[in-house]
Amino acid sequence: MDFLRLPKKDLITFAVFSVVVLTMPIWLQPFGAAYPGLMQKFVIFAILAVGFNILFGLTGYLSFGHAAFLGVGSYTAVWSFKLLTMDAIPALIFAVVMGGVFALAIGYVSLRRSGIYFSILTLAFAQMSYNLAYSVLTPITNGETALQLARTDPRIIDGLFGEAGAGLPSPSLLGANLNGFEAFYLCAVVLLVSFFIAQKIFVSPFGMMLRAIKSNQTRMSYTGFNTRPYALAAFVISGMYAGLAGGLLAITDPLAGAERMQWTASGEIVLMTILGGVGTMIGPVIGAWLIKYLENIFSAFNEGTLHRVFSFLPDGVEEWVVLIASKFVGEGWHLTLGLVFMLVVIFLPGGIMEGVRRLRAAFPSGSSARRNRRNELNPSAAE
Amino acid sequence: MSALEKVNEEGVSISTEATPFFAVSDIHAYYGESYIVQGVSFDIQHSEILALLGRNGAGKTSTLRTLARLDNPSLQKGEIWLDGMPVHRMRAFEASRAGIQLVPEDRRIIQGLTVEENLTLAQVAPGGGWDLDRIYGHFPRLAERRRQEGTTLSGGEQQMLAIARALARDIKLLLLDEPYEGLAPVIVQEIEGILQEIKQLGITTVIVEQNAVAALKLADRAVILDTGEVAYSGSAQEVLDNAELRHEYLAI
Amino acid sequence: MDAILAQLLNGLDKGGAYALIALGLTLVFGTLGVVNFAHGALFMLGAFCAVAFRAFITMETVTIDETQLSPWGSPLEVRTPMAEQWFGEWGAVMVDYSVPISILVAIPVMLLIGIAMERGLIKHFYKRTHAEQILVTFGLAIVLQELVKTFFGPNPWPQPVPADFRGAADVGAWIGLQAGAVTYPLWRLVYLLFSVVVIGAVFAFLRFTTFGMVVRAGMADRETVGLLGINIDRRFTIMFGIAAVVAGLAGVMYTPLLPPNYHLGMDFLVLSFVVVVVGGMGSLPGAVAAGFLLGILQSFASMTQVKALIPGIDQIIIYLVAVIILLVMPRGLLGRRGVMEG
Amino acid sequence: MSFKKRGISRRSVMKTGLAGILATGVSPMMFSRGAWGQEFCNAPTGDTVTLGFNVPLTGAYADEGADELRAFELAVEHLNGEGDGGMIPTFSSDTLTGNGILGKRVEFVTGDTQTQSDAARDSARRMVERDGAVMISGGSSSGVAIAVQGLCQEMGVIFMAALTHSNDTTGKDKRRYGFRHFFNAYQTGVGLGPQLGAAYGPDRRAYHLTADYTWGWTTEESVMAATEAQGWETVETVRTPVGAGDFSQYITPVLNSGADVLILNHYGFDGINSLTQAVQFGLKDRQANGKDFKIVLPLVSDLMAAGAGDAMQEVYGTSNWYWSLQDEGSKAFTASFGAKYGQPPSQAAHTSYVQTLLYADAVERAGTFYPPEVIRALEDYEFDGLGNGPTLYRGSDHQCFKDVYVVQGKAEPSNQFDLLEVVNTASRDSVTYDPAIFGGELGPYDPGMC
Repeated sequence: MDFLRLPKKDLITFAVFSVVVLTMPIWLQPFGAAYPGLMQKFVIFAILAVGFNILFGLTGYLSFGHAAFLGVGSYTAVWSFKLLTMDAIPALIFAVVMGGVFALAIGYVSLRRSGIYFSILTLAFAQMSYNLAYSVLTPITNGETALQLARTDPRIIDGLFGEAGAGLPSPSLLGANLNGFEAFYLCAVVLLVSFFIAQKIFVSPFGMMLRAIKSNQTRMSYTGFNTRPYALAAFVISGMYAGLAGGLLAITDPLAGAERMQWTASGEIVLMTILGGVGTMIGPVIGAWLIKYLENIFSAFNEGTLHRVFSFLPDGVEEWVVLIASKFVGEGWHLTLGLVFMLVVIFLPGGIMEGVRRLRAAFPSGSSARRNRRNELNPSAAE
Repeated sequence: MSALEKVNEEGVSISTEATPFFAVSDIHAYYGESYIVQGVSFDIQHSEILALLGRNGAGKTSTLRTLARLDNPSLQKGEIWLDGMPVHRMRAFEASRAGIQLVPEDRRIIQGLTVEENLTLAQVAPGGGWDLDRIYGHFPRLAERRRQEGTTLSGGEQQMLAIARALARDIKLLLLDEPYEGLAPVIVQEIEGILQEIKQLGITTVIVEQNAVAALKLADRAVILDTGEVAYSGSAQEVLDNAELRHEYLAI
Repeated sequence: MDAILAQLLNGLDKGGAYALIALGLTLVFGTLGVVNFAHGALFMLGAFCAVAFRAFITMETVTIDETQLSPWGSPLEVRTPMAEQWFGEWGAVMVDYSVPISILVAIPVMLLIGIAMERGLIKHFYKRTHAEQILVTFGLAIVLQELVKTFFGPNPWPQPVPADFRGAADVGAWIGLQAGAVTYPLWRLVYLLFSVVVIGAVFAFLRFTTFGMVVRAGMADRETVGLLGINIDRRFTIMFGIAAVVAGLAGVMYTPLLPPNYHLGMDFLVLSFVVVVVGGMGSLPGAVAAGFLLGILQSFASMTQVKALIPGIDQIIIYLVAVIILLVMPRGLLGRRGVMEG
Repeated sequence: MSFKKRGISRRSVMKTGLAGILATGVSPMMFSRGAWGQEFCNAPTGDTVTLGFNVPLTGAYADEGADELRAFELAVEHLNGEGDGGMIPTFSSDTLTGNGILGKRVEFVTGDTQTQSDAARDSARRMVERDGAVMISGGSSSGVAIAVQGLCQEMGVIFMAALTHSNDTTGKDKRRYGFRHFFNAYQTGVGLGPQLGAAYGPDRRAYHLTADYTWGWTTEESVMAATEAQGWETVETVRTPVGAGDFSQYITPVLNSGADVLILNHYGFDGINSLTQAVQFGLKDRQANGKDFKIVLPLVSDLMAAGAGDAMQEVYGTSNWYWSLQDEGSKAFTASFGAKYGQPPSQAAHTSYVQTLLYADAVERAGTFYPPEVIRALEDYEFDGLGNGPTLYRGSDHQCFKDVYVVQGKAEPSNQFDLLEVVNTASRDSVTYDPAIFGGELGPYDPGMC
């Protein structure tokens, strides 16, 4: 099939990536992260980062309000659960559509400006969405408590097929319940499809056009070429990715809170992308995983854990090491995050993928040397 | 023609005199990735005026900016010596303190500052030149407009201000970039008069100018650049006399 | 009418704080061209100068009195403030006036912090992209706030208003209205006055001193200033220090209004960026105008009558105004062409 | 902080590595959920049982969260037979003997809810899915409590809510797996109304500032009803965002509104900030309608009183509990807590401690950790000796019924902890209501499977 055609190098990337994602429950074990709640977050935020990268990595437009689309996706999905059916498919479709509609509206206005003015416009729209969701839109969003399912929800379509059970229903996929690992694998498959589509976009003529916007917007507008429809298309696509991620969040945990629209959430998406490596395929995913790992696992470390980690040290030394290390884990995980950011930005301006590239350059094995050479020949090929 | 051959054979112009006042030897400079100044060399004696000529994009302005030690283009290789001082090791503000003064192409009158502030600014750093009274004596038009914001002056007046601002510093080497550019013929004459005065003062000068004839009338010697390299170095009069040379490198 | 006047005062008071923070941010952006996401952290560090100073002068000696018992039956701890041991009556005055006095501490401390920050980190980022500047300063902001959390804990540190400035002033009576018609907290008036004075001082410094002239010239055209023999980098370093001092002083004086915690800077960060952008990146008068404008609008939008008209307007007014202004005036109120549009 | 030392997940992976994981039996749940294997979610199999304490360590209620953690740690200590036993000897039930729960040593994991529903659910899921917690406790925001309670219902893990005061927690959002010992906004209104009427007279005009979420709304509603029953008029109700910090733009309009009482439906740092700012506006020294202006803080804790300082003096509010109460349980708990931490416990600490003990006792009485049995043991359970006098855990809505204390900020505190005074007690009968008025349904007993 023509649609499935990709450069060989991208196909290899895709294959390796698929294996890595699908075997998460195995290789995450030694990291203490192989529980469904976190693995779902890993794949969902990877979708978000991949989508954000289509906008930021290709066009250079830095949106500081992307979390708004995530939130819209979540609310939409929960409403789909409440009104129509607990099945995941309509919820996801609606989430993607609503994410796209919101992105179209916000993007249409925001793309009238560029640079930091664009960033501030997107930030302003996202903050307005957040504040409204938190206060006056409470009938739609349930405010601070977050939108949740109730047994008494109408669920029109489900109602046609049978009586509601005694408890709260949970999301399902074509009749099969989606809990823990099932939900993880659903998200993982969605991630792989999204990743593949993003790869297609990166090598398509449309992707080339977006890159051209980034490299020289003014020159393109001098030639009378209108770049805005292209930038808007990229914005809407990345908004749909965010809506999709929001919908998946609601499927793994049917609740939608306003906080996921706050500016800090948008900032987190930016940080994920830059940390991993803007404009690369894999970078944003790695950035997302690193941040989610720090947030969930590092933050749950405590002195007891540290004492066991450092138990091989002599007693007096151990006390000191644990005392110092304890400032960087648990509640202090933000300190680690801040330091990691600073170090990466200072020493690896291209993000973690830049580090990987440098390592390869430093230890050129046969295959990677070949790969480097190919990269030089075709610099635009996605990593 | 003989001078041309000399350059072509040896790649550098040869000065017969001992220890020149200002010496540029084999400088290479880049704007980011692009290689703009590709090994330029020339000398100037004290009080001499050198016209730096060439077509658009030949690297004239870049050479001047390199000599003034601005960050862009960045000097990657080569040496610049002014009166025994290693200018190539300096940053722009140090070069200025050493006596190199660039009057930039678009004058660069500073927005938001009055005429007088533009002049005072030149005297903040060590190495001041003419005081305000002397400047106003020479440039009565600037004296009239001393309280006006510098960027509201006419083009000619801005050029005067730019030159006056340079004179407010202690100049050993003056670098003039397109002093006549965009000015009406009447104003050009006026600026010419000022430059003649400067010549009388015996200030060593490098002048870059599209209007080659005007520059050559002022200059003692000429250097012609072509795609970042020295294509000719010799007396100004010779260029004026040699139609072939002018045609090939200056398109006039 | 009285209600409107009171609300206007409140808007000015908020605007003063916004303008002060935005002013420092704009100084850094205008001079160094650096988007400093750590600016909020400087505000927070200033506030903690006041906290630390007060903690220092209120240090207590603790002795255990075995003869007495605490309410839950442990031996009673007896605490004596050290300041009073050292300075006698002056100690009590110092404790009472700890917030204004800590300005004296904050100025050198913030100047040093600012200069160290610029020399140690920011200067390496002049030629990097704005995105990288944002990221590295954001990282720095996180590190700074977490360090403060390590030393001062997560909870807010209330700072008292000096006794002479407690309570409300009858502003209405001052301007000839009925007594009690318009009252406003005295310390908030002090803060407003303080912000006006600091803003005025910064502008006067830039307008009337040679140093200020050089800095203005450098903001307009850094390269040409270098051509005139001026080492502009060094002056900009000092400006960064001054911007840090302005942010720090804003923080010190704010502490009695809102007990500072480690998170204070982040809470003001987005707001201050909106103010700066609405004012026009790099424009000092723009930042001040936008600060007061947004403060006043926010205050009026919180009035019940306005909220009844447009529900939720108090929550979004700042962002709504930002959107409208940016769409109508592409570079903000007083921004220059070509700045930060790439 | 010392409480962390034992707060380890028995499945903590850093300790054991892959081999350890396989050994502790987590790995079978990798591919099939059936291999979760036991009859219910996280059935304790070894010689320990893990409880999850999910409290706000950041945000507007961080003070309360930190105190809750102290209490949880103390409760675990007492359950395991360490320390002086606290309220265990005064508790009317005698099943707790200091050998853990059902002979299993109690361990615990902690998490930060950040006072946000999303973060709280993430944290709770980690405790249940990774750390194997069999019960979750915590709260400090009704929004968070309701969100986590919903999650616990789905997962089949019992949620012993700590500090949550909204009517909705055991009203329209009640859950079979959620239990609340703390009182609620309705009871605050019933307790506070008569006191305000008696102290300030019947002819008053009240202005409400209300935290914009479930707790604020229900508190506003309940206090409004109770004060209007005293003949008061409500001038205005204004919603303010949680964590606003500076409330001055909302306080300024109060001055010229014609109101003579300001009711602050704020809690935690929001309550501290709005109260001190209102006092800075001179409201306490103000005259309106020929009367002295008054400020009321419907829900007060001693942590807030400490944060607000002088501003709290003579302000009325209600409390679930206060450390200076003189019954045996309260005295024992205060002594135990004070000896360990050098300060008296707050009401948040008290309810957290009590909830932990009540859960442990219910498991002992049920003889199993199987949630439906534990739930039945708690429903309609009557007990005493935990600080609030005779108390009923009502089965129809999982709300505790006990006396409600009306408190007032002391004008002249005798020491830095003696900030509140219990001025009145509303009897358990007077604050008991018909569960039907708030609606909601509890849902099934069936255990979810994580």
